[in-house]
Amino acid sequence: MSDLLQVKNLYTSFNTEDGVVPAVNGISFNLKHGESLGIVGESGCGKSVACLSIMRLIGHPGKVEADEIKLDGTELQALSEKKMRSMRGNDMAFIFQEPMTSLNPVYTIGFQLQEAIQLHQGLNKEQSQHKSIEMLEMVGIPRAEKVFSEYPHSLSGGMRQRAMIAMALSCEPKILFADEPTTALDVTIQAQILELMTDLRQRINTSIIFISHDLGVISEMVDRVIVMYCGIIIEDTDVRTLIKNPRHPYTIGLINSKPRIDVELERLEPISGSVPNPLNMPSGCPYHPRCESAMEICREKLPENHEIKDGHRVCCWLFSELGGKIKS
Amino acid sequence: MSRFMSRFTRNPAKTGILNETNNNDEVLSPGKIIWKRFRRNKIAMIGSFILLILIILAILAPVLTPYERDAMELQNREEPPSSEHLLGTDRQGRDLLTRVLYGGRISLSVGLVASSLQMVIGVILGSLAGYYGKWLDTLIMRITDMVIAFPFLALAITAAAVLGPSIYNTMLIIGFLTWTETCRLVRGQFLSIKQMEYIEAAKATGANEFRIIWHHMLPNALAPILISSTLIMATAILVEAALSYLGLGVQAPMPSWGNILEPARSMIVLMNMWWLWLPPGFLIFISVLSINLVGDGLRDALDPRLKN
Amino acid sequence: MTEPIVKLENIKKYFPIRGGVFSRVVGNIKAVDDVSFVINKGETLGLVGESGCGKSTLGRTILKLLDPTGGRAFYKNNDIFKTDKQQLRHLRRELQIIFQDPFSSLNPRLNVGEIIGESLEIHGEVSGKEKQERVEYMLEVCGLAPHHHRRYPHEFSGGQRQRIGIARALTLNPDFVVADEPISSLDVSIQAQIVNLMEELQDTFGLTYLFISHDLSMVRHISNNVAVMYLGKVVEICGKNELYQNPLHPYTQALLSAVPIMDPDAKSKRIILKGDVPSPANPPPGCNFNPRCRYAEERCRQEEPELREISPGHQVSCHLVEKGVGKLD
Amino acid sequence: MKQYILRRLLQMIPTLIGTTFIVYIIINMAPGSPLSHMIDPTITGEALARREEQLGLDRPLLQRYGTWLTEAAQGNLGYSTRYRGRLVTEIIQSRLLATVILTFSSIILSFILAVPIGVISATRQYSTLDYSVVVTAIAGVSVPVFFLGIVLIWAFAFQMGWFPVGGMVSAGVRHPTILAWAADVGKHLVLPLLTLTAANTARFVRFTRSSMLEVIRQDYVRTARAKGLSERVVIYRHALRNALLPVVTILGLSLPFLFSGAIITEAVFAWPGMGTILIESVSQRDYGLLMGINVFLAVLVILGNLLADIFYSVVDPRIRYD
Repeated sequence: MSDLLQVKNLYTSFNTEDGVVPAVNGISFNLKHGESLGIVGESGCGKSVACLSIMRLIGHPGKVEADEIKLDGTELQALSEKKMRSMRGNDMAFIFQEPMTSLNPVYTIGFQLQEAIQLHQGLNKEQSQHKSIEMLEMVGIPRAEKVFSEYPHSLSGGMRQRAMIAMALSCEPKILFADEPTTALDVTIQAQILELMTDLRQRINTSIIFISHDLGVISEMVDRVIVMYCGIIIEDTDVRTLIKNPRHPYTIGLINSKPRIDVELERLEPISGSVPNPLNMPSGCPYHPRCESAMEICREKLPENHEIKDGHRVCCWLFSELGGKIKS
Repeated sequence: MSRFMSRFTRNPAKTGILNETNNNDEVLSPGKIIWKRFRRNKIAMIGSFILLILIILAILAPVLTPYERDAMELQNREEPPSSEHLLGTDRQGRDLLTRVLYGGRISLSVGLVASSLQMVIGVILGSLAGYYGKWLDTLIMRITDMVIAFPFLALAITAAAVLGPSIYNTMLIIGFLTWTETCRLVRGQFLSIKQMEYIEAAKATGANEFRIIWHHMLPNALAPILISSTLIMATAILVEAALSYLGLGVQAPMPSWGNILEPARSMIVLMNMWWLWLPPGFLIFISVLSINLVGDGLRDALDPRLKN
Repeated sequence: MTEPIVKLENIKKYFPIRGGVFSRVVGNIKAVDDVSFVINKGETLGLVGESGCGKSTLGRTILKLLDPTGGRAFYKNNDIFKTDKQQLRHLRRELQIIFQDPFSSLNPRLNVGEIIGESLEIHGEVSGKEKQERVEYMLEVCGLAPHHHRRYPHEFSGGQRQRIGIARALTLNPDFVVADEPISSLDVSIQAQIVNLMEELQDTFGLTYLFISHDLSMVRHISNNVAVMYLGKVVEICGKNELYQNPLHPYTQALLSAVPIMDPDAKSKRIILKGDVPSPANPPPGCNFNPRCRYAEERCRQEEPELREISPGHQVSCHLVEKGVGKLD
Repeated sequence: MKQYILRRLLQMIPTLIGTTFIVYIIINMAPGSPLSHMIDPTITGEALARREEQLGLDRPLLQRYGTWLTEAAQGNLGYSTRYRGRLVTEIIQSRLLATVILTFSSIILSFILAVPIGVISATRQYSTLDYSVVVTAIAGVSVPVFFLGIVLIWAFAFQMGWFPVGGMVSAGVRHPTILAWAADVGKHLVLPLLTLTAANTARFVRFTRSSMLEVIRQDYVRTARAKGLSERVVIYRHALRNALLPVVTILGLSLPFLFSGAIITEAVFAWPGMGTILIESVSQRDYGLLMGINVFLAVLVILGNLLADIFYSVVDPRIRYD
């Protein structure tokens, strides 16, 4: 499989009154055609910002820089705003976390669906209405024709998220960013939406980047996972390896601190401390103040990426010769 | 150490914490943060500076002026500015600079008193309505609706005419006509603070109503109240000026910026004697502007949502 | 050794709905509708359910932070709902609450010392230096630095703020603590810290918890018994292992199966429920759950099931338990 | 929806009664008898008392208010004492057109100016343009209306001689056609309109800008961008419509301020509207007319609020009042 999306050294920072907040600090990853990639991390780790940066949806006072952001071979950074707009919602679509606030309250569901369809597919009003209703049916909304002319407030959270999914998929995008699409929903509704997304994935040929803080959701939804911490990628591997054989101390800590519904644990093993203040990042590896295996070098230098196995990258000194030497 | 304390033996460090984000010992109280943000706002700082100068000038008026406030020099009436009378003299031969400085005292104090009055009324009614709710809320909100429905300036003019124009009536009228905004604001604040979990926490520890209102709710509602009162003070100065200009506010010989302007209702004065109306008008504008800038700056400093 | 400490009998909490031209009461939202159970001393009862099921309302009602519509709640032998102001104030030392939102639960205008020390002041327990010592001690117990008492809430992270909230609740050395979603707004790695802290404190001070949460995995970890709520009613209650291994109510079964499992090999047999939770203002007749239940029969649509003891310590409210619903597949 | 409007209409009644009652009390606080200014000062005390009895002035306040209210409900706002007993409603009617011309043209003009300025300023927050708009708007609400008025008269009527000093039409001129009349009115209108509009525009700009700032941070605006819509469509279709909803409500609530500005402006420019008669009746102690004008304006304010609310509920689909 060839690469659909290539991101190289992406940096996003926000200029605030209190100083520069580096939200994404030089991440690189690829997404293959038809692949689903998960991005895991705690709040503030930069996972959403990274995706919004790729879509060029970061507004003032954010600043995005990258060596490369290529979609299907096209360098996105070189595109004019106009060209970029024609790709947004068309080649790349986004599903947001909050279904309650992500739809415009003063327009009908149908209007908001048609908008993108008319814009990108050049369909007329009637055709786009037909297509919209078709999309609503596809995402399992009952009485789609009635919902078409309803306003968002009359739908439940789950239904709104379905409508958002319909909107995102209406132009058959090459890549779909799903930013915590089920976090705001109850667990039984989350199950409905996850099943819908799994089902849709089999039916349409779209690559997905699935953002979540929930390793349970991730392990059900994706093929490959990126773990982010403080704006950098600390581990990148397939989902099976990540959960069965995680290598980075943070990933291990994350997995150990989560109780399981299927297994009884005597005691949870939390990661100590908390995420550092983005305005006051620790030197070296951002994880070292919380890391039990931290060494001298971790305090001084940001570790490099180490491919410890085919397709398994870890960003940690424990796996480098240099780090090993200093440890001994 | 009580027995209660000695029960705890285990070391909580295992649970892990204490990687501090703020290692210096400076405690950043909410007040300090607001001040820090306010200080960064250049326009608001300029406003505060001008306001400070105006207040100092008003306070020092007796020291700064060589003339008596009401002293008339009948031989020197309607004199244009000169080295003797820097801003000229009025129709009774009084020194205008003197009157403008004293006028600042009156105008600023009318603004201050009127806005304090509305604040007291608004805060009391608003907190009663917001905290107790139910029929009391309905009653207070109905009264507020009635006062909001007053045609503001028309009623102020009418009341001033009926009660007789004077500085005290001006303060009272403005105070009684402007409290509705504060009342609604405080009520809204109380309603939203009431939903906060820290209020429930206080209840859960057994705090009484008095403590909840005074200790937990009012301090959290204070900042918006102050902002709105600052902005209302600006309005009050404008209303005083308008009433006095119409001859219905502060009465001569007591000078206020508004009533110094009154002669400008005559076309002859307006056309030929700019020094009679330009300086006081300009001072009203500057003082109201600086108060508004301060109020606006405070609002920005307090509402981090608007800053990113 | 299972001595009941809190006993609830038919607790009801309705919120009136107003409408019409004259804002008359036209109906009720039955947030909590006839809930009874017992919590044993030193144990944790997990209360789970989806948003809007009434679990938080129940937690607040039994502490009389909300006025109950009906029923009785006993702490030891005191009827909490029947206390006058003075008695209630006294009871408040024994009954405490930890909140969900670490941001809105701490008064931003007070420093940490004032927040934690307030209860000591209210109850006149200690003052001055002794109060200060107690505050510092509580901070230390909850894993914070004692010298932090001069700081303000905004200087702390979410997890640290939650620790402050816990310290506040425990200052008066209560017996029974309602923990209302104490971890749901925290990051995963912090959740475990807080739960561990709560467990340690339980051992140390002999606390009894009502642990309200929608996180079924965490409830399994921390609880002794678990109650499942749906639309204002308890549909199933029993020991935790019994519940997680042998859920009997169709809703419990669906709820448990809906939780994503962190294991790429586990192919879950998921039960997908139809539709959304009905509005508690207008619950369906018969069993509340019948419109979404795949086993629903005629009887379920007409007759409301009672919470019955099926096996020792396992209560379920379903007409069809004996038919072994859910084990069919 | 119908129910909501009905409820609001019912709620309006006690507000109206309360408002007029307070106004009535205030006006009745006037020292001396209302008749003393109307009638020949040489009249005997006895005759005056008889006259008062005739008019029911000896009855208690509440009773008199009751009578007044009954009359007012039938559209009779009482009699002017100055204009020899002319109906207050008649006098108001004769001056209404002038006020309507001034106020409405100012509201419309300032709205047309303010919305785009507010939107552009909000979309470029922190730019130099935004700062200048903010400061100018604050300055605009800080200028005393009458002072701005006299400065304009001084500059453009006296110094430049471009516009007339005051009034609504040139004195002693007969207009052959409606158009000529309109042209004359238009010339007189420029300065007062400018005065009133400066203040109103500044207020509206501030409302629009802050409302817009709130809205462009909403998730649905980001959704609209993610769909690939152009910035124009995002701002003017998705954001502005939401932002204008609260502006409409504030507009309803700020009617008293709008009238206040109009009263002062009329007084400065001798514009023959309700503001001018209000001030005339103050100096003439015409309490009947004062009462009438206050009540008339109060009703306008209450109706304005009601209309704003109803408009809001119609435009915002989230609000379902039944």
